[in-house]
Amino acid sequence: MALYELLNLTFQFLDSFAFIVLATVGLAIIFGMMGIINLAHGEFILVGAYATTLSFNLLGVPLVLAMLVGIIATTVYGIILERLIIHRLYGRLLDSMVVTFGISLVMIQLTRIVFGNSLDQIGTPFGGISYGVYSYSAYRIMLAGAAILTLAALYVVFTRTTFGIKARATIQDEETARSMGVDTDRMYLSTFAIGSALAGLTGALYAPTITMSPDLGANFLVEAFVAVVVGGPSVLIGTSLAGGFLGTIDAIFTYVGGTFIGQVALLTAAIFAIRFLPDGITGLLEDIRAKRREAQ
Amino acid sequence: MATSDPTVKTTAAVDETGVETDTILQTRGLRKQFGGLTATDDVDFGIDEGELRCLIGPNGAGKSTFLKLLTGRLEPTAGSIYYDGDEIGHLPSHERVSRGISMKFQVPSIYPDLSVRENLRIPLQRIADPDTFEQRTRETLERFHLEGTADETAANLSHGQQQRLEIAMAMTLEPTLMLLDEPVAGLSVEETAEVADLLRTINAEDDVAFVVIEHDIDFVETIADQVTVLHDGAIFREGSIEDVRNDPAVKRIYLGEEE
Amino acid sequence: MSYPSISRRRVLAGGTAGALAALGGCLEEGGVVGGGNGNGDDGPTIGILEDRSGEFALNGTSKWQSSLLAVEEINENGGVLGEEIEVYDPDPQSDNQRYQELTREAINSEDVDALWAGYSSATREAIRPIINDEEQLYFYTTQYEGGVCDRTTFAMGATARQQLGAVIPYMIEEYGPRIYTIAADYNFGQISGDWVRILAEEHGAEVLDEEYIPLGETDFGSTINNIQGEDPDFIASMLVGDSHTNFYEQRADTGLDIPMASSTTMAQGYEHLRVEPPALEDMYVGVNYMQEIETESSQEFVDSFYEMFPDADYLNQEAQNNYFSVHMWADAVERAGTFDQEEVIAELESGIEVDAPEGTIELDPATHHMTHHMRIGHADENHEVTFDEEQYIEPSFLHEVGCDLTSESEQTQYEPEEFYDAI
Amino acid sequence: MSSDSSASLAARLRAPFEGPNTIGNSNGFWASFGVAVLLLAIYPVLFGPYAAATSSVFLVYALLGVSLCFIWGFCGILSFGQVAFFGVAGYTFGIVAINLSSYTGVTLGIVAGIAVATLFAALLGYFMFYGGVRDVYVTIITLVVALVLHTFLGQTAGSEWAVGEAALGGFNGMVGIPDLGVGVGDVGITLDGAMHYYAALAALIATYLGLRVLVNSQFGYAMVATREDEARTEMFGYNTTFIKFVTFTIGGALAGLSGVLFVTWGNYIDPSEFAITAAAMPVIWASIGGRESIFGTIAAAIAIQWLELQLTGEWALVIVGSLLIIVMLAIPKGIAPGIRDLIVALQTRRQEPASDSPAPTEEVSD
Amino acid sequence: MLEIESLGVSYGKTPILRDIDITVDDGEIVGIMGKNGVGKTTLVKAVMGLLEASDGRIVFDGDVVVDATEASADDASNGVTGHLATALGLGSTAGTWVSADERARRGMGYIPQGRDVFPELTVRENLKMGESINEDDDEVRYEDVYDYFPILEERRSQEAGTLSGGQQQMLAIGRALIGNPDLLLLDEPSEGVQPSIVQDITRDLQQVNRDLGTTILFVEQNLHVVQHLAERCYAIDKGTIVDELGPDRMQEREAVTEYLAV
Repeated sequence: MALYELLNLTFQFLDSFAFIVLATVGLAIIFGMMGIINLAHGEFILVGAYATTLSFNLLGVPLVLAMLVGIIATTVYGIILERLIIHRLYGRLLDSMVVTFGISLVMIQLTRIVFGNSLDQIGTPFGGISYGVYSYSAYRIMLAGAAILTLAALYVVFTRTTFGIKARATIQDEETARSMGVDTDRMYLSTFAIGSALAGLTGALYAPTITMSPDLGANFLVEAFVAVVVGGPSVLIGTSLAGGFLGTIDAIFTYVGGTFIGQVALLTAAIFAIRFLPDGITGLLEDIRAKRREAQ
Repeated sequence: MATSDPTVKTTAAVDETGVETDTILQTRGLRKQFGGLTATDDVDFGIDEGELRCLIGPNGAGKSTFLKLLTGRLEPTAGSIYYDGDEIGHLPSHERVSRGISMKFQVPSIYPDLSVRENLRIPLQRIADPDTFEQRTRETLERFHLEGTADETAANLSHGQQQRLEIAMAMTLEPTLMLLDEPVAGLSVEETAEVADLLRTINAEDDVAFVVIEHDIDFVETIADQVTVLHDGAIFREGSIEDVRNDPAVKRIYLGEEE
Repeated sequence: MSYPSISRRRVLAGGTAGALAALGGCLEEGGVVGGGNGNGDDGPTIGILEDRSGEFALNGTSKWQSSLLAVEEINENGGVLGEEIEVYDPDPQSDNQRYQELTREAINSEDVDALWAGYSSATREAIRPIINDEEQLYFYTTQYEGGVCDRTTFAMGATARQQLGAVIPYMIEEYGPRIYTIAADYNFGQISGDWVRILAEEHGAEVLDEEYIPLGETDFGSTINNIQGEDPDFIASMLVGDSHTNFYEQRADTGLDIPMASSTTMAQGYEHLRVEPPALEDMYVGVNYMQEIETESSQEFVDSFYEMFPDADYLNQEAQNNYFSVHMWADAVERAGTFDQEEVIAELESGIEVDAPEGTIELDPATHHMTHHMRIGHADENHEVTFDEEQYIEPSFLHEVGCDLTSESEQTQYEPEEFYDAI
Repeated sequence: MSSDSSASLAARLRAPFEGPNTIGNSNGFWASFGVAVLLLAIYPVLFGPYAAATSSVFLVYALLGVSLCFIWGFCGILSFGQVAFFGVAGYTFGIVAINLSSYTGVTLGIVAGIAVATLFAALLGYFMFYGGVRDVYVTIITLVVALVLHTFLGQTAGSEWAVGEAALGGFNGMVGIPDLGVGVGDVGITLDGAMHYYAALAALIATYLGLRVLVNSQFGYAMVATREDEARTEMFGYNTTFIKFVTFTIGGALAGLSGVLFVTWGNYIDPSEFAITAAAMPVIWASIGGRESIFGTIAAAIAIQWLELQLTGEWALVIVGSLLIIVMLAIPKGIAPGIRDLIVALQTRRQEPASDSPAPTEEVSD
Repeated sequence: MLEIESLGVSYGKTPILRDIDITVDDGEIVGIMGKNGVGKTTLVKAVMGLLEASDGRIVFDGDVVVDATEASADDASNGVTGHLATALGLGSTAGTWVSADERARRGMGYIPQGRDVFPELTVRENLKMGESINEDDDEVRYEDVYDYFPILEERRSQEAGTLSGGQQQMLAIGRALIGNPDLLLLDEPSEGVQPSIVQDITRDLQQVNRDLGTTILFVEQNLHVVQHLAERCYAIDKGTIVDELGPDRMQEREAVTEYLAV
């Protein structure tokens, strides 16, 4: 029995971890690398989820293909938005917050006007894993794998490819990057497109598990913000660690005290994390690394 | 108290706390580490009341770190700072300023979006009665050759005017010790001469002690008698400008071959 | 509730300056430009404040639509007292502040003769002070936790006692006495949870555990594990809102096949149509109306509804309540011969009967609640809904606690925990 | 009395309210300020007490906007959680006034509401500023604090969550909150309906003028200096941490005042006041109106809330959202500073009649 | 290699540069000297394409990269509607305009003032940034850069921000060289670098010019660099060219110091 309960806890952790990482990663790229606080992040996820659901329901394409449609649709959407609006907001951190809030209002309501109050939901594939009297959704556990894969892929893209180096260089010093032959406009656009694609991926992956309504984005926004801040400046490592840290807190407190306690514990942990680690977990990590170097 | 580095000259008498009596500022074993990097290494540095001292050294010698330790922007890893007999190494910046230490940054860091008058008001209102603001502003502008700029936005001043405004703001607080980080970086010959003149006048008239970090060795020559050379975070040489300039070791690490 | 020493209608109390008194007096008379208080020559207006955007749009839209249908039917038949009814129907966007502003606007500027407003209990509570203060005739049409006993408020929806009172005993008989309650963590959910316990006690059953889930929660992994650990005979589910709908999907996904009893699913948010089958397999819900009910009166209503709104998503229980209550109000006005709200209330309190799509039902004068035809809707593995049993259930709780608005005008909400030991 | 001396009297009266830290120091500005106040004052007379009672809440929102404008525009602290203090004050007022049902209770409730909000802001400010939290992280902590309150109060439904007579009420909110009033025991004055409107108007005008004095005072200069360059300001001997702490606390107190006025307007408060949509509103008002202009923020708050109420159809939120985007892109500093720049530009042009190139009006269209 | 004809640059309505005429021949090292604030950095940035010209032409390697002779400086930036148009990004650029990244691809290399390396990229990644301009041309590769500056090889996986000032300057030069530019633009290579390193860097640049035939145009106010590096020199003051010094006059200390801050 104790083993089964440990499994319960593990699965709940994986579930929370996947949710936090996937909710955060697109936002983290756009915030961490481009200095845009995207309050419409949840609505980018909405685009991914809706495109996936609609192409599955209306076109009858297989789920994986529908998810691909979701990702592509969100990417295209992100590119259009970047060209129309977002590129005017680089370097205007707080203004970007207000504008994207406006975008979020418009998107939710337009979705409602165009698609109505809900869409028929896709069923969750794979069924459950049973152990003892318990069972857990296999799909939701699989999402943890998807989260880790996503992080790994991003790590490779941003540190091992010329594109990644150019993108990081552009973010650090746009002018110099331009003088090195980098089309910085395109770099910003590409980075934003990647952030959008990740939001689309999140929407696509969660489409079979969540209710399709125009305000579904709100489900993701709070966790995403908290994790970005707790993660700190180093986007990818920060997101993984914040996902791990907050996922653990969420799983344990939910397990002990129920969903409400889990939620409150998550937010409270975030406040304390920000207060005592003003540079996030990665800031702490750098301090520790520096100390170890000193000791050697 | 003997200093660990034999090249440091200690000329002043020492009182029972180990702090030299006419010394306004004294550091003891001041050290700052950033992770594995020791930016400032056991520095014992002293400056007398009314002295004008220049601090030179190659890039990365720890000059800026040292200055930041003095102003309180950085917390020392070890060691202490005595100012006017009190240990101030752990006081926040603003309290050090209240005790009479003023600082001018490397880049002119005035408030660019405020007018000159408003810029001056910020230090002024800390020490003066509101009724005297107008008059004191006028006096200050005159003294620092900024007449007629009172209502300009500070960003619109020339580089030299900005440097002077910043010194004026620092001086408004009537400090006893002023820390200047490269006060003539990027100034023209005339402007440099003007600043040198200004510093000497202030030093003489107001009895303010100066610690000046500077790259321009010619400028150093025109203003300072005593020079401290920092290297690798530690004091490398201390002495008159001629001694230092002719020291082969200093030449090797810093000045390079003269043509 | 409001303390007696300060009368709301009196602007001044105690010794205050004469200037203020004069100003106050002037203001009491209404402004110079407009917004007067008198019921001038304008025709009768009713206020329909139902959400068409925001969190509750899914539930609110058809409430708004069916109200318009009722108004159109009345106007086509010559209106009320020979006058066409006008509708004041801005969208409150599921925002309680907006509800407050719009309610004041409806009462003071639009001078509505009757008001229908709001889906959630929170909305009802937000505008309740204004309704009571202004003594506005108000119809609240959502199925709810029950207990509201206000002089000018008429609760048209079935209460928790009526709905759970139909379904819980049925489930105990069908599946057994061990119950696990999951409910939304707010007043409605908690009071519903209380009712499940009261009903369990009355029928010799037992509530194993209760879990109250915050609104907006989407992850039910731990909840499902907890239920599996207890292995109840059935689940009493009073989850609310879109996020909570995820529970059913996750339940199916993990293979949890314990039957469920509910007062909140299907009839309001048509989860059986939105969620992929078989997520709601073996869901039993106590309802007074669903569009799937195959009586003649129901089918007529469904037909005219979709004729007017061909693109409508669903015709829910609350929409039916709006529909019959608009008709009922018009009927009461006709009988009273005036739009005067006091007289209309008196007429309603005379024990009015209405032919609703759910069947002929009557208003209980003492409690301002309806006696409803309660059915138990059952969803099978394909989400086909069938109805097993029909009972005619009175709003008995308020009677038991002594709410009698015909003799005493009060503004109270009664809660079951004050009257039952089971809690 | 000669016109000169009356002019100088006016100048002396105006002096404490004026300075480079506020927009609008001209005769023209004060004249239009007077007109605005007058219009607001006779609004209930023109449109009736019911219109006033409905509109009162716009003034309350304006005050909430001002509480943010003050700390953001003048000290550079963007709090996304002004609603936290607003809401906490509202709940506190409710608890006190419901339990002590008399004029004394209401009066104490006002004091307690503002005091608790102030204390809460002070604690949070101390926690953040003395802990080295800065910039966007302050913004996010304050937002998270509001969300924690949202989550917490949302589940306070049961009877165990009651303070004396006052039930917190969970998601359904706290009901039965009394009207605004002042007095002792049974003797006092109730400020409801149009009187609530006047109370809110008085609070708003007093706050506006008070803040103008404050931002043009020595402390105001210290705030502005901190906003412009914190490190530099510290080098002039200012304790910038303390300045931010005090500013933030004052902002909390003002938000608390507006919270008290808010709950006495609707006799109700619920946790949605702490939700992200509610939290965004003050930021929006200040951004649109111009965060460095108190007057602009007030005007924007009233205008935006009024506009939202007028827009009733399904396109309402689309229009509001689009307006937000367009204004922020076209006039990044907000409308009030935009107007000031425009006036300055026009004046400069008038002074230089040589450069009289007519403003092309058609070029915007593409 | 480079011809600049009556170039003008303004910030808003304030003219910074006027009527600049400069010619640089293939393989030459040309200096532009002037005090602080006379427009040196503006000039280099305008050549590189990081600032827009309000007037004049720039011809690089036979191609016109800037032609602003027809474009009027105040068409879009004037008036209320103009302001609005600018705010909405509707401002238009007339004439020819080749963007900075395109100029880099055509063979301009740029070493910004203040050793602007990418601080959070490693040394190796910084060099890769330079390499990415000219991927199919392997005349100068990492090995050659490491030959010039062995210290960079030693520190190749260290973040550039942790290097000393002199090392960063070497990295900035190496990064530009690895793209094998035809024209190297330097903005005050001596700034903030200690005197002994300045001498090294001067030597290295001459070496590069000799070995690879790279044309060099630099702006500077350091006497040593101007005298030792440049073959020919322009003097700039108050936004315009005030003098041109041939090799003979370059050797007269007074002729040079007249225009410098030393």
